[in-house]
Amino acid sequence: MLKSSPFNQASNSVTQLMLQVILATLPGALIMFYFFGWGVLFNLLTCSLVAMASEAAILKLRGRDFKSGLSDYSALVTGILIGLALPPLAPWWVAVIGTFFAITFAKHVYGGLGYNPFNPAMVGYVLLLISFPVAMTSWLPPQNIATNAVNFLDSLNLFLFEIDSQGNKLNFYLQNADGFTMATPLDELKTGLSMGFTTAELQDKLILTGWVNQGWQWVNIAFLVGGLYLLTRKVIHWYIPVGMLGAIFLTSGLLTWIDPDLHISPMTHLFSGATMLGAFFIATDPVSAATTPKGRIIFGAGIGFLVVIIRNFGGYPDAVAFAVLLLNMAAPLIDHFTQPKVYGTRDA
Amino acid sequence: MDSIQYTTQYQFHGGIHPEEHKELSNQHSIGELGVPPQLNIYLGQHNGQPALPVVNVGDYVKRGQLIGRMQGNLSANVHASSSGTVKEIALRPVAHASGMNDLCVVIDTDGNDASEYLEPIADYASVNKQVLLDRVAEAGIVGLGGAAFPSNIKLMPRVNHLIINAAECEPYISCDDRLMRENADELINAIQCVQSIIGAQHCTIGIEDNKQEAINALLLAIEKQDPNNNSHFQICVVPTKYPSGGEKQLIELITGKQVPAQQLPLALGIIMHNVATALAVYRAITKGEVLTQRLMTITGKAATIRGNFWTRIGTPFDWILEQAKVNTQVLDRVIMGGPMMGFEIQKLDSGTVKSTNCTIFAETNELATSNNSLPCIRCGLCADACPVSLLPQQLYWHSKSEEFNKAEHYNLFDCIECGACSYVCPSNIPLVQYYRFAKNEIVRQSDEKAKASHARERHEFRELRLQREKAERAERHRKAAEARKKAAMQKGEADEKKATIADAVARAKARKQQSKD
Amino acid sequence: MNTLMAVVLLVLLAALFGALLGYAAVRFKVESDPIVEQIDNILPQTQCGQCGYPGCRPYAEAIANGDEINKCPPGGEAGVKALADLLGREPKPLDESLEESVPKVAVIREDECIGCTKCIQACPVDAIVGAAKLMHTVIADECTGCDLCVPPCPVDCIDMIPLTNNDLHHWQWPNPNSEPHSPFESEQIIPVKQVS
Amino acid sequence: MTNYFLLLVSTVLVNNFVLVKFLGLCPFMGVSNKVETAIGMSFATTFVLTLASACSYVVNEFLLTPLGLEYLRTLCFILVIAVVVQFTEMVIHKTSPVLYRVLGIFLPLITTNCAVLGVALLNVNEQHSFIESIVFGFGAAAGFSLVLVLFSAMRERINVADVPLPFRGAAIAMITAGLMSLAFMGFSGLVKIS
Repeated sequence: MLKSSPFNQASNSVTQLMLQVILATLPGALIMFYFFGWGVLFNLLTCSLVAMASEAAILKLRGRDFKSGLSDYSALVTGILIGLALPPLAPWWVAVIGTFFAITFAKHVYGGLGYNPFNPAMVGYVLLLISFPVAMTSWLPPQNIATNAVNFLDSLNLFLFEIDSQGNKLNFYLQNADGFTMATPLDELKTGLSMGFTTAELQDKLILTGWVNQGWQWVNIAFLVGGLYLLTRKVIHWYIPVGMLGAIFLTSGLLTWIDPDLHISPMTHLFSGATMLGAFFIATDPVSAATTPKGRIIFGAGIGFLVVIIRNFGGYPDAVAFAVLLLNMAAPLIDHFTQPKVYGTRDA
Repeated sequence: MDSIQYTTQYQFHGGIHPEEHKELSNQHSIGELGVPPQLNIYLGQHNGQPALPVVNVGDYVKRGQLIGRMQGNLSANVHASSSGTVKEIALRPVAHASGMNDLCVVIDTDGNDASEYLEPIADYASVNKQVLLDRVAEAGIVGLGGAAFPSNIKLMPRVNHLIINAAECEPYISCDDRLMRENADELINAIQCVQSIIGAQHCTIGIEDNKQEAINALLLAIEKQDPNNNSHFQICVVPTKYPSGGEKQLIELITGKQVPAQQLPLALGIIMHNVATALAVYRAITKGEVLTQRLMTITGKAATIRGNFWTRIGTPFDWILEQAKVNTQVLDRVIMGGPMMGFEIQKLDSGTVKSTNCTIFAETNELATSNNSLPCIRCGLCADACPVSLLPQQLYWHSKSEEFNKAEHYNLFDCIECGACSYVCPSNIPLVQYYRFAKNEIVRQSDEKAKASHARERHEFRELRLQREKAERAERHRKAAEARKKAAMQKGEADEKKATIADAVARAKARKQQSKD
Repeated sequence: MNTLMAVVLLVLLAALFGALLGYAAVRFKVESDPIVEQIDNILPQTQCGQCGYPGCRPYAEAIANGDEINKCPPGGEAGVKALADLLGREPKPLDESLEESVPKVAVIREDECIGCTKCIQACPVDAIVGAAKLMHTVIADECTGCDLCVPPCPVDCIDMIPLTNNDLHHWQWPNPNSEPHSPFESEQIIPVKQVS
Repeated sequence: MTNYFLLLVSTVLVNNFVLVKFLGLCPFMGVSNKVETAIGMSFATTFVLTLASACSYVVNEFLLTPLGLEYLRTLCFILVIAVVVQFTEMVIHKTSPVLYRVLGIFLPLITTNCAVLGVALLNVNEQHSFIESIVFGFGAAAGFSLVLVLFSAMRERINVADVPLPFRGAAIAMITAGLMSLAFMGFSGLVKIS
């Protein structure tokens, strides 16, 4: 077959890009493991396995070359992202259903790698969040402030059978030292604010003490470190993370400026929940994001804006997944209207 | 203007840094490749209409003798590159991406290399510009950087700024580099000559910063030839980045201005010539040399003898392969031009052309491109690399799905096919080929469209004509009938017989007229 | 009483709206249909009549009035697709009774021509020159390859030669898109059609 | 003022007619093949919906209720809607023949678009004032337009994707609409109108 120039190629490949992404999730995953225990590991393993298995099965079903299809590791990335997003010690079938749905319905129904309009990991996550709200909002407290720490065997039992060897259910482990069971900082703030407390009053809660909150800020910092690694390796561009974090900062700053008692502060927004994971690993998924430079900034800013709006006013404590999906929807249109100027058409 | 040499402060969008591999060929001084036993000279090797053969089979030709005359405005003369007998004028494999055959003149050389040059014009400054342009056209000089555009046309306008393109940004190629190192004095004279033809006040030589020796040689030569720098020479050193040697990219690097889209550098008052072209123009004028040879890089890891050689135009590639002692065991592909924009030579018996600046004998895995491409993941690396600020992934998406009007909407035709996007693509998609395919297809479709609208015009004209004829016929019938009536009225009823006769005559007349058309 | 009121109300409303629409119909009257022009622009203008209409423009008018868009063999699948795009209809495969034609050009075997002018009268684009009792010839550049001159010729001296642009100047880069499609995805197994 | 704004946000995002209430799916599926068409349809629908909700308010408030003929509501509303649609059709036919042809059957189908009747009936049910009715109608149309245009831009991309054959065309469009609906769940609880 006749081939056109060029005849040489840079030594990068999709596989390498994906491996770098996986590598960059490591610090975050380790910190999560430190704070939340074995459940994180179980989730990651299950999701990765299910992702690879579903990918292989579908490629086989479609008659594609499934060896080369698997070796791009895109399914693995999806699996790991879902694994990181799931609450530790959620039952095993949650991980399986979410990952399977993500790979089949968000990815392969559209033709597989490169064609999915929505971020597969987030589709899987949102599906779970809507279908199993209880399981999906039962986060363990960071282990340093938990009343009942969970060991490996209990974790495994809880993960597989939803009950540990002593007959305790997950709820037993959800309590932290001040006796509350809603355990993520954003949850805590949301419930507190809706009950009429001010942000200042809520600061006393154990989970919200520390620099901005317990545990979660270190998880976010770890993902930030991973993200910076990706930036320096040019796996991702600065446009989307900067747009998203900037918009979160500005929107929440504006809201706190209007009424600091009713709104979560910018720092808490930036270092809680899935903010950093979202900004550097989820929103930057190139397939479902906008592609033009201007479009990417708009895309990131849109996500950031919606994250703050939904966190502050909406029904869900965290909103990264929804915001990403909503902006995925808008990405083709954003691209449509943000074509860069071609050489020679720029104003002199 | 303090110093002649300065480093550019401007840059262009995108660009890549492929491995250069120039050291393979730029270590040795320029050599002669010699005369091959047979020359295969392609008559359509320049931009524009192919030349018309003016010799016959069996004719004896000398080196420099005209064998193909330019036809039309955009064309160039073709000359014999050595002496010998014309063996055939036929369709032969040519150095073209398609690997197809086209009209060539095949010459069996006799080894004497007897030459027939033009009369030198010693003092070019004192002759009429048209004489010089005619000389350049007569000598068949085209742009030697790769475009092969007839040089006499590009020397025609008068502008203020001449830019000499010595960037040579493609990997592997080093012929301009060696030329500048070894023939700097003559080159400076040549550039002055081109400058005087164009009438340019300023002259900037754009050169990449990886050719320090060439820069030094040029500086030395300028000092020697033109100590006061009356020609207003400047050497602009640009960073080594592909494609800094692209015409519009180099202009942006030197002037900071962008040539308006769909326009020529002329719009900015700039003309650009390649270094080797300037030398060829100079030699054609002052020595009467027509373009029968050019400097060509022979490189690639499969070749044992590498370097830069004066090569006769029409030298078959299989002969070059022998001369370069290519190890055919490891030879993977032969590429004419650089790896970024060149093409694969499919039939080695085709001959070199005027724009053959490089032949790469690549060994296995040296210039390997993966055959299986993954789907596009829209990572945007291509958009970052594109020197024209296009969105290559959009162009690819629409070219692949054959939505050509959308591809055009994304400015497909501004693509310069530099290959930077394909180079960086992590999915190994042959992007440039998609664009070439789409461009070809759009041109074909618009040709068809033009043909269709032409056919419609003719059809509508015919319909109109038929209608008019019908109307005219009806009109004649009516007139004849009227005449009949009138006659009858005049003669009165008494002369009924005559009227009948007149009637018949009129009818016959009408019939006669009718059968005429 | 209530029923009567309802009837009166409905009649009044209907009368009012009727008047409004009547006015609008006069005010926004549409004279010509510029869509015909656009359709005609897509058709290949061979004037061959294979669509069953006496030329390309009549067919364009027919399409505008609702005729099928898949009756033009010279336009091929690409033409059908362009029409479907313009009109927002579903692209269809070319009518089965017609086969997609390759571009052709008419050539008269000149030594056999008797100069009857029949082909000249048949040519829709005046691409044949000649006079009575004199040899005719086809202007190749003007010929649309419509075949219409072949049947009238009494001595069968007109050949339709397929145009072969098989030289370097007509060469095109091939489409690199050669995605493998598995047997699972072949059309014959899953007869799913888009319905909307 | 704040109330109107919240009503608008609520109808556009939280209670989006297409993705949350699943009204008006027919044109949503039918006229979303191209962005240009979708934009045209958006304008047409916005015009019809706003006008129809205003007209039906007038008919309901000043004719049906005083005369005690509430049982004729559906009938009269359909009449009103049909007239507005016919009127719009004539205007479009005159001003943009291509759009007219492209919208094709879907333009008259706005008549039976459940979103339009739905808006009119919901206005009565929620006892909206005149202004509220108009805001509600406009908001519903804006929400419809928003998702229609987004959906059409996505479909343009999906149409050339390597979708497995059984899923091509309407099937993948339905799945996409479902996933969009999933994403719109994120807005739930955003506005609480008492």
